[in-house]
Amino acid sequence: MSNEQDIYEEHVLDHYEDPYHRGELDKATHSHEADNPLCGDVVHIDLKIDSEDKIQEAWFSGDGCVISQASASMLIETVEGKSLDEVRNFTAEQMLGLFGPKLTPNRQKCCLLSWRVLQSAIHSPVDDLPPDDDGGPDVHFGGPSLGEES
Amino acid sequence: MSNEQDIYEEHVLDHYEDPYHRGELDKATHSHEADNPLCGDVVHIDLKIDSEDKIQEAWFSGDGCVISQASASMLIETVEGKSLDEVRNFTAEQMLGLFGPKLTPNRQKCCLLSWRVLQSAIHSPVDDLPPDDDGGPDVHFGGPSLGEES
Amino acid sequence: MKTIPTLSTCTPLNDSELADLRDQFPILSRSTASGAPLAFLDNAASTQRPVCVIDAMSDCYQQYYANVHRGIHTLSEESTEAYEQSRKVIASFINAASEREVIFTSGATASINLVARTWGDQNLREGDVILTTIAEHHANIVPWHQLCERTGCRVEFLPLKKDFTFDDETVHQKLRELRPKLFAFTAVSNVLGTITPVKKWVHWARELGITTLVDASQAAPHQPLDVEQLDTDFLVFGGHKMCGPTGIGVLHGKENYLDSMPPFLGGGGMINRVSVDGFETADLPDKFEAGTPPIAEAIGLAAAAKFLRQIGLDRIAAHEKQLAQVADEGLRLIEGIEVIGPSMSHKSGIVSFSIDRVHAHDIAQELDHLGLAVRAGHHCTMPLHRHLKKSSTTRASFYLYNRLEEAHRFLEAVQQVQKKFTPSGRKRSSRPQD
Amino acid sequence: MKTIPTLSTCTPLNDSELADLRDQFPILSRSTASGAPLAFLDNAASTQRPVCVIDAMSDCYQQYYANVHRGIHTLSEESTEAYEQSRKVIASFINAASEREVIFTSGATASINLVARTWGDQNLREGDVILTTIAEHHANIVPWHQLCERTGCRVEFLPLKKDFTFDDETVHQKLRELRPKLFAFTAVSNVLGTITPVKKWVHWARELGITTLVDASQAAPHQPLDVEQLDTDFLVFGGHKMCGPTGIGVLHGKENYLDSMPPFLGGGGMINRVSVDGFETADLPDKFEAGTPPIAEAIGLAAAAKFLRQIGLDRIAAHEKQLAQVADEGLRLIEGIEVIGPSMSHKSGIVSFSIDRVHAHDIAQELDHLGLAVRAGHHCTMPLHRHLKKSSTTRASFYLYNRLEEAHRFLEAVQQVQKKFTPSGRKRSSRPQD
Ligand SMILES: Cc1ncc(COP(=O)(O)O)c(C=O)c1O
Ligand SMILES: Cc1ncc(COP(=O)(O)O)c(C=O)c1O
Ligand code: FES
Ligand code: FES
Repeated sequence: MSNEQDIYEEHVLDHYEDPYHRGELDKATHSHEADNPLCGDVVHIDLKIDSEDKIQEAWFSGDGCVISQASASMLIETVEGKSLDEVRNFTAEQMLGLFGPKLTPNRQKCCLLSWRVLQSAIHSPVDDLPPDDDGGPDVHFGGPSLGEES
Repeated sequence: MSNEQDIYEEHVLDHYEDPYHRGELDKATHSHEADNPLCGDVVHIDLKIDSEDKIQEAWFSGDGCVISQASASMLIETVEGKSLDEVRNFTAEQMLGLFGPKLTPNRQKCCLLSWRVLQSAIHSPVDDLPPDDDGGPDVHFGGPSLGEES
Repeated sequence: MKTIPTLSTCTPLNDSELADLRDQFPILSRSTASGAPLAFLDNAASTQRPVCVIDAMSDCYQQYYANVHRGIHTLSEESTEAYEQSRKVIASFINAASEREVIFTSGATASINLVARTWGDQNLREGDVILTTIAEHHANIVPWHQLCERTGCRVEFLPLKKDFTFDDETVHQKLRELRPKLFAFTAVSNVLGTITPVKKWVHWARELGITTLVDASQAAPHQPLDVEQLDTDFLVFGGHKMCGPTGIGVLHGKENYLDSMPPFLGGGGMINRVSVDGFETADLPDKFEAGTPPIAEAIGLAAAAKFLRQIGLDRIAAHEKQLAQVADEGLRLIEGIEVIGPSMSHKSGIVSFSIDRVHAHDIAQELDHLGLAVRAGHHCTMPLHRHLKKSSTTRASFYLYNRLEEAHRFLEAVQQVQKKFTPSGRKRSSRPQD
Repeated sequence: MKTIPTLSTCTPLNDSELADLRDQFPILSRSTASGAPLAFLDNAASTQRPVCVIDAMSDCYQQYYANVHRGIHTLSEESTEAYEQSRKVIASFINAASEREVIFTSGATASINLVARTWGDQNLREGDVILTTIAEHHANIVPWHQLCERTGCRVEFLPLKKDFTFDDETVHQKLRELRPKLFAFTAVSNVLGTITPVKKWVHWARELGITTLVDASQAAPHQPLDVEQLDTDFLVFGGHKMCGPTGIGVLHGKENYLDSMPPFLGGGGMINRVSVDGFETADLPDKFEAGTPPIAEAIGLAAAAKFLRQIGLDRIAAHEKQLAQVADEGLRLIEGIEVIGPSMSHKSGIVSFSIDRVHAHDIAQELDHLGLAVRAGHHCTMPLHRHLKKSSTTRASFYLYNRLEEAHRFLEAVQQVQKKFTPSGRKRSSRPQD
């Protein structure tokens, strides 16, 4: 148990302080937003998907902890130029791998927030009404427990 | 803890098998009946109280365990000829002493059933409607716990 | 419920294994107040706990305890992990489709009340019927009486046959005739020991669109349970009757049921959002677990489930039956004694009886004097006792740690008791001087 | 609540006493995941348990456990005795008029829900008002929202002043204006630490004929409580925040209230009689304790209450305040840090704070890395957080076993965290190769 990895390693802090494509995309074709029930933090993702089902451009915005914001930045950076199939095949496990440092179940939810939003965004054309608050694939990750305490 | 007294000592079994004044009293001036919530067992007591507030005659009937029936017999035997004041001053503690063998809290309820009925009976003239199911002094004895289990 | 394998299909607990098992229950080596060595035959009321269960809870408290959920610090993560792991163990213990279907409550009674106050209030209306059996524990009667008071529905009771079992034809007929909204029944009677054909009854109910709730309080500790196979909508049991701690119970519900039900207790943990105007309910299983849950108790219960599984539920069932059979058949041979329950082929390790003209409480008291712990009374089944025209009965109930010798001791002791309270021409006299 | 004696009126815990105390909590000597020695500052969420509490429960299970009530055999008598004795200990712990007023529940949350579903359903009608404060835990909000859904009543919230305390004049005025049926409020806020003037508020409510419920979850563990003196109608708290086990809580109610309320959960133990047509409720306290109660937990809770009393509740309060004061005043000196709560003279040993531009969960995570266990989030007080326009806060909460050194360590660690997350002109680059 002792001497765990530093979650906030340099690479993570770098992405947090100097994020990739943080902001909104005016001409987004797809977008989605969701929150993390653990904390209420929100991530919003805008995508421009071209006629060949490739992600031409991706931007994110939101508020949240270092893990959620840095991982969103990493994800957005990675996802540009990828095809929708590639996005669909990008698993939660791979997202955790992309982030890097090992996370406890609670913090995995932070890291997977943007991944979850992305998976929904590719099914959410901007003209349509958003399917529902938390549309897209109904993934259960990180164990059943999202309750709080104190 | 070991080698407790035998609750069912000879004297107790004698009263159980050969009770004093078991039966009903036709010309009762006072009477009362109550049950033991522990088990549903019932004791009924009839009294003939004279003009000088003395108990001329006392009878009991009912169904129940050895302890409740033997102790009722002992109580009825003791109480004849006593004044109402003497009955009122006869405490639960004294009733347990009259019975003899030491009882655990649950079984004390058995032993005190007839005592409780007697305390109510002296306030329950036969002409009147009975005050209520469990009239008389509202005594809490033997701890608060009458719940059951299993 | 799988049918209980006969002794030939599973290895019985042998003497040395049993001795090892008993060593794990320190309490079994004590005496009763009289100084007689204890034979604990009150297992239907509550069982004892092996050291591994007690240790699992002590370890939790001494090594990694903190409040669960949303806590970020190490202890909270570890406790949350252990708590949710316990849920998985219980889900697997009853073969639930998902651990989201496993709700931890404070006991079997609380589990039934939860269903009555949520699904019941939501679905029952004036004139609706709840069907149950006359052999139910008060925990599976009173919540429905209360529901009737709130909604105007009514409860109907299936009668017993003379042989203390239920007539399948009557059950089927009542289901068709009454079209109850709910069929709530016990898997094993805590007095008669009668085992009901859960799978069959649930199947009939399912065909008629009737919701089922099975009280598995006396089944979960003693037999393999498979909620997928039984196909129950709701199934409940408690921790303390299966070597687990007090203060915990389980509600298993099919996910679609639990999802569509309103929450029960309100508070922390069961919400996604709270404002001054209202609240939004959390997902399963949190939705039904308001407040700090029974953390150590869940961990203890999981340890108990593992312990039972390791021995083998079918072996436990077979062992108990073997002992109960000795007691049951022995009692039936004694004149003046009545066994209240079906023959061994229809029941579990529970042996209730009465002795002519001897009060159940006197029997239990005197058996205690002889070292045998049994229960006397109505065992929280007053309607059953009224049905049987008995004010009370005495019950011996066996568990995995009981020995054949204890069944024999029990038989002998009962005869001694019978003798002690048989009228013998006594004459009352004044108390002998001390 | 008695006013907390200043340090001069009670002997503070000295170092050797504290060392002895800490020895009774084995968990305190462990490390967090990073290997740093643990400083447990998450006591408002749940406390740790001394060996004597763990032992009381183990002893119960290993030496005399059986189901309680109506059992005649030795173990059952002993367990019943221990269980009821525990009730007496708790009655005396809060100075209840009678142990019949002490109901064991599964937790503080369950206690409040019990009142909402019994007294609430019985007495609240459309248009009626429940008055509470904006600083309540969800456990003292959601059950009232649910009651509103059932009855059409509504909840009103008392606001906080800028200094995180309540304006007495506003309280008094709202009580007169709104004439609520119920005034339900916390004795101590689990986030702000704010201590409310329970006695005064209850007195005002009493004069207006308003029923009171006090959430003493954060008070009972930390201060002497006297329900007779406070004159509360209902008062609740849980076991796990006062060195007791999980799975148990207490509801104190005035006897006339409890007597006139309908029962809550139905089942064994809470009835005098059950028939196929209905049931008759048992007397107090059984009426509200359906099913097998949390036996071992009640025994553990009584051990905890005795343990706390032996140290002295006022000494515990003084000790915590001393530590919290160091943390509180230290934090207030640091630029970019905001303490969320009143000054020490109005609060208990709870210190919540936020750091500009640093997320509460990152603070908690990094503090854990440094060995300090604290909570981050909304602490089950979303309305309060919305009121304060904070999405989350970080909370350190002290208890009797914390050391002054831990308060100092905490202050240093917070500064380290602040530094770590302060922007320093970093530039993103591809991940360095391993
Ligand atoms: C003020 C307050 N009220 C109620 C509760 C709920 O207590 P429990 O979770 O033990 O039911 C808590 C803590 O969780 C609390 O801090
Ligand atoms: C058949 C049955 N149902 C329900 C219960 C209630 O269980 P608990 O008291 O653990 O809530 C019991 C035992 O008490 C029982 O035997
Ligand atoms: S704490 Fe909210 S996303 Fe991480
Ligand atoms: S058991 Fe009923 S009076 Fe004794």
